Amino acid sequence: MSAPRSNETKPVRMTYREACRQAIREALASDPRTFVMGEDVGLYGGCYAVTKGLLEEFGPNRIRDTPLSENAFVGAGIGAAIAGLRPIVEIMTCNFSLLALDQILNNAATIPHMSGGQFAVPLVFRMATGAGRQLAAQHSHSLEGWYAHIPGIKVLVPGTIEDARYMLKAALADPNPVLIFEHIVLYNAEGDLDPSVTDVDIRAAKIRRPGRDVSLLTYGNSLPKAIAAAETLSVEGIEAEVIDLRVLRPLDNATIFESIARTRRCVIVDEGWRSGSISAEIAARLADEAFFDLDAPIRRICSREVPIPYAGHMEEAALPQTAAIIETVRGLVRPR
Amino acid sequence: MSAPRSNETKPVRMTYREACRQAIREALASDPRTFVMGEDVGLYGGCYAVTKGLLEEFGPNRIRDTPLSENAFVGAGIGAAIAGLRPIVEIMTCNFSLLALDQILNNAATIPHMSGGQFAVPLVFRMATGAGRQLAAQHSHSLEGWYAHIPGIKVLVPGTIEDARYMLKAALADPNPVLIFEHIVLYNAEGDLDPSVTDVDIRAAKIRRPGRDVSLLTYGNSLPKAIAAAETLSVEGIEAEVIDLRVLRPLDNATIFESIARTRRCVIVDEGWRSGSISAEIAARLADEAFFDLDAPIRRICSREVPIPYAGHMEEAALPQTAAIIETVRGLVRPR
Amino acid sequence: MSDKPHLDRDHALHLFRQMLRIRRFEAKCVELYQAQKIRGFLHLYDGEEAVAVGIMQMLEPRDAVVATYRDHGQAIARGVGMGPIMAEMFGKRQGTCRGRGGSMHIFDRATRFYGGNAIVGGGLPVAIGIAMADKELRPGAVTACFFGEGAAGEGAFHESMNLAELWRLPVLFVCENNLYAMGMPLEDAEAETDIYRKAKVYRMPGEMVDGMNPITVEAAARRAVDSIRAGNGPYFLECRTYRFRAHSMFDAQLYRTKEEVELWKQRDPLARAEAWLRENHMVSDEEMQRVAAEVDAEVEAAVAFAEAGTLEPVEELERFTLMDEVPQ
Amino acid sequence: MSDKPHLDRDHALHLFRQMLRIRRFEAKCVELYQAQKIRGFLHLYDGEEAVAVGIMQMLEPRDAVVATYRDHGQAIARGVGMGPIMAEMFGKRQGTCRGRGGSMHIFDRATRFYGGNAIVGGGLPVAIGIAMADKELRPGAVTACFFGEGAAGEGAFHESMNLAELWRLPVLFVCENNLYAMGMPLEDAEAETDIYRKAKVYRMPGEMVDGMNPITVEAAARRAVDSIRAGNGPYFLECRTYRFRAHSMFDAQLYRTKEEVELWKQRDPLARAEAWLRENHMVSDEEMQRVAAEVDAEVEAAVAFAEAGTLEPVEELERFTLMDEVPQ
Ligand SMILES: Cc1ncc(C[n+]2csc(CCOP(=O)(O)OP(=O)(O)O)c2C)c(N)n1
Ligand SMILES: Cc1ncc(C[n+]2csc(CCOP(=O)(O)OP(=O)(O)O)c2C)c(N)n1
Ligand SMILES: [Mg+2]
Ligand SMILES: [Mg+2]
Repeated sequence: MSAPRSNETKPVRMTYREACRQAIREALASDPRTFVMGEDVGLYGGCYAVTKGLLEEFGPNRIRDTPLSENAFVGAGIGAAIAGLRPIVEIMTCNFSLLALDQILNNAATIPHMSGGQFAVPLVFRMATGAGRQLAAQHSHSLEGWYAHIPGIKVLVPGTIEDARYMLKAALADPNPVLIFEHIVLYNAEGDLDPSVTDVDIRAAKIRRPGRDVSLLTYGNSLPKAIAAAETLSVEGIEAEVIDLRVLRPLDNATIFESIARTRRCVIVDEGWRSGSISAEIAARLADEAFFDLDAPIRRICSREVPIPYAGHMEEAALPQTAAIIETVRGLVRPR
Repeated sequence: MSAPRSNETKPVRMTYREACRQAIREALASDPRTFVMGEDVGLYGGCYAVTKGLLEEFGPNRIRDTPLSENAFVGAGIGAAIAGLRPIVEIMTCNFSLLALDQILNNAATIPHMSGGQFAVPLVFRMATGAGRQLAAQHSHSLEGWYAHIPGIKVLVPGTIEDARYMLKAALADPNPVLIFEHIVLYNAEGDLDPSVTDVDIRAAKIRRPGRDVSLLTYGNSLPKAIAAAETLSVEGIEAEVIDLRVLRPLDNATIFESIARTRRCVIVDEGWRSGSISAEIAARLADEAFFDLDAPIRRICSREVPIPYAGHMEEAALPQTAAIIETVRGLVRPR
Repeated sequence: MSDKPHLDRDHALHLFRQMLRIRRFEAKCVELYQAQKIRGFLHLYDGEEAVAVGIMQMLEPRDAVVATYRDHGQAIARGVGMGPIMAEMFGKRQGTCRGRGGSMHIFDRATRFYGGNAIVGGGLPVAIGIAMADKELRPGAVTACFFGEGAAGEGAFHESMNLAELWRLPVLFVCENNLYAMGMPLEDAEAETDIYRKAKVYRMPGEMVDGMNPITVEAAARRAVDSIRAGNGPYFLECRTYRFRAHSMFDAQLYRTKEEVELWKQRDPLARAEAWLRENHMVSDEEMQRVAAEVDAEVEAAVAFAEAGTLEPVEELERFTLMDEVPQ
Repeated sequence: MSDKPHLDRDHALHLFRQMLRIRRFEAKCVELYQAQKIRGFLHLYDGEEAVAVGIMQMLEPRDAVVATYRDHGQAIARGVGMGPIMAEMFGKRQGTCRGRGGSMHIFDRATRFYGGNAIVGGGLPVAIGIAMADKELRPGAVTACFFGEGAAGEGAFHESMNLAELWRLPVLFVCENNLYAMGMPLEDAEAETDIYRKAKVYRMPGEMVDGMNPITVEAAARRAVDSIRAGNGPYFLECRTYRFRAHSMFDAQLYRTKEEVELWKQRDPLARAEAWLRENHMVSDEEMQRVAAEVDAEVEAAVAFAEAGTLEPVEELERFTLMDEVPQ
């Protein structure tokens, strides 16, 4: 991505939600083939208010409210993409995407290969993910890492305002189905946007905080937790490098391996259920291709393997937390 | 499980398909609450002929043909289990189970916990899995490892005639939803059944071939491939231990770790797509809890990350094969 | 069998009281949500009370209920204790689900209340299965399956309707048609906006009912339940009703006008029931005040019960993820 | 506009020839399956030829087609070359999908043939989307979506029908009702066995057609396509037909009697078309023999093309999993 220029331009403060909205507005304004389709994206203003105001601006043909028919409107997005449009399909939350998984896996991810390359499926699926708002089990899954198992799709997980603002543009420019998972807790997060930055690289992970002693690999709403942990550890003399994975499929091996080669220690933080999580895949790659670079066991901090409960104290106990990250790193690294 | 008695009893030869059928017949005969529900399980005789003859024997109330409504009949199985029956729900192949995934994850796996333990969901889902018969992408997925990500369910993968014959009984005795994945290539496999064995332990992995030099962890249709590789390697003086995982959730850590502690080398063979496969989870656990037991990188042999193609030569290239296992082990172990 | 509900004073007052219990309970929930005692998503039943109350009049203990995330009304009308429901929303161990479910997921074994499903349409297939089991194990039992008109958009609705009729299962489908699915007006969501007509294409009997009147709902429920218990298979009731409050606590209600809401409030089932009771001189002011006082006391007791509740120790977090046995 | 198909000799002979091309192609497939040149699942179209042939008469190059795993008939009638189809089943690089798809997944960009979907009901939502795009980009274009009556059991059917009518999309739904879904008799699968009636509940026009006669199918297709092109939204045709062969190559056909099959074979669309041509003295024996000879030659040429084909190098295995660009 283009490097920030000197402060001739002032940073713009906005929320993650607003960044998502501006990204969609830009896409609609710049490409007539693009439209938004999903439940309550229009009249209601978006379940998490991301698309608020866009119906008035672009009309019902570009901001298309759908009935509660996840399977059909996801499949319709796939057909529309194959036939020349560039849909942005919003699935209200990833929990409901299970109703459309057949279309995503058996059609979107499969048709380009199965047709011998005759047809591409260039579309974007946006969905809310994650827990932390006491919405209970059926509204709190983190399935992005699980989706990353599927060949034929790309999986993006914006964890910053900048990524929320610019990943969509890159995703729409991609000839493949791209899934973007927006974390429900991040929507209200505020941050500064560097006006000189207008693109992000959706192929690369990003070092959010350099460090020499241990690599913290994470994404999404676990990113702020990892950074907070790193700050605390720094006071103790432990310098943790925080890497924002940003793209879960295909994973950016280079950035990950390079970091581990320097720190020789790794902790992966991931809101998905531990078994079969994206953190497992990263650990497996390291245990194979970076085995001799590692000086310590690879630790994982994931969600507990339970349906996420409603009660606040139990939900908190079920999710990765800053304290656990600090504890785990302390167990791996002796302060210098 | 009860140890085989002296050869007072003769081994019985049968196919994996016949073993599955006898298991179902036994279940229906021994528990009036049990019934089979699925597409073409009755009149047609079962897509892979597993339930052939059972309609005549047990009638349409116990062998219930369903319309093409995976979501509803899977959910119906869940409701029936909650309300006191013991359904065996057959989903023709795991590829179609995606249409019912919402019911499996959001209801079957969630209701016991979300209801505070008021309701259990004691049922069995049987489905065919795997590739190798040139059925192309939409009929060749291996999703058992992917399902193993879900808390609240158990995942079984019978790789032998004995497991095909006795796992169902144990699964039906379990108060939780149990998914049994039967590999389409194994249905015609023949083997001897020791009549003195009448139960199998669905909590434990099993050493199918002892060895000192490397542990081959696998299951399902990759098991015969791993054993074939071990035989070849043995001639070269490399003794591979072949472990049949048998249960993918919850994984039997003890058996796996104990083997690695002895062999100090590990190759995992798994027909799922590599990224986010069950082999990733096993490697991640070893890289964490058995890190200092390992003398070599953990290798994985999985399916290539593509929709499985129809053409025979390309399908073969997409799947784990014996030759690749042998090659990989040679790269890890120096013959004694 | 007659389908006239017995309209004596006691029954009329009973219906009013049941609806009032729901109305006052929901009002208290709003208060407690603002006080942040209740968190997460909260969907209230104001305006729709006549549906749950009318239907429940015909259900017996042996019958089963499947509900949605908008489940307080069904739970209270079914006889689930207000205390455990409130405690559930407080996230307390004494809640119906030990705090794991919250407002959207009320489960209660004693009353065969099978939840509180927050996947739109997700409860219908489960209701099919409960009815399959009951047909074998509890002949004559009926499963009442509640869902909003939005659920008619889901494939699960279609598949379940067909299975129910095909297998002649004892299911009472109760569509709470409040004209909106979140912000989606029915006419923008369905090519056919008379939901009960959809039943016909499965050859299932169905009718549309005034869901703002517990008497008409009860009368229809009687026809339906009698037919189901007689072994004629499932029955479909579309109850036309209206949600007085926002969809949930996060809803600017951009999709409907204040005027429309006011128009419907003139058909408030509680106001109408109270008026009817008074016009027919069936209750005195004192009696009405006593009823209100008793209901308020019940609600306050529920709050006190919830307040006094304890938190499930986090050590119990994983408990029930896998069950050790099937509860009997 | 008149809905009478022009029944001149040339057209009648054309219809016969098209059906014969399919019939002979399928016969060859059986041979080659036994010779293990074709592998995997193979679903044949014998008996149903009149449906695909009748419908395709009304389609233009700008139109789109979505089919199922039983897709040889639609592909051939649509104009996909027999050679590439056969080569596909041989797993050759010269196949429609470079050997990746096989019999169940014929795709052809040139004729807007969007596959060959082997998930029952899985093609319907895709057809909805193609029609959405065409409405914007190719006004007047129609998407013909073929599926078996078994697909009516799937939620995807219900959701797609509603969207098509709700959004007035140019979709021609063609239900090939051959009375069985694998071994599942229609009357055991659907509470309502007249599939076209299901369209009514979405307020979509629909009719039942004799699917054993290409003339009646074409006539109905004309009514449907005229209505769709006129901007009246989707149209539903239930074509009553019958599968002469087993469901696939692994089917003992325990679910139907030889007598039933024989009865339907008396309505063989090819035999009837031939009889009609002869009775009306429209063709001589020589002509019929010439047609048959030409068709056989085409089939033989397709086999030769497939035999001469080469295998995709395994190095190309991962190609197209992710696309480098959108094909234009
Ligand atoms: C499968 C699914 N899709 C979307 C949602 C989000 N959602 C929750 S309630 C709701 C509206 C449902 O409307 P309706 O069925 O009419 O019930 P009502 O809320 O009006 O009582 C939606 C879209 C969901 N919970 N489940
Ligand atoms: C979702 C799904 N479920 C099950 C199957 C297995 N299956 C393949 S074809 C078929 C029968 C379909 O019957 P119908 O739709 O009537 O089409 P026909 O084969 O009669 O042309 C079944 C059950 C499948 N391919 N997809
Ligand atoms: Mg509603
Ligand atoms: Mg059929």
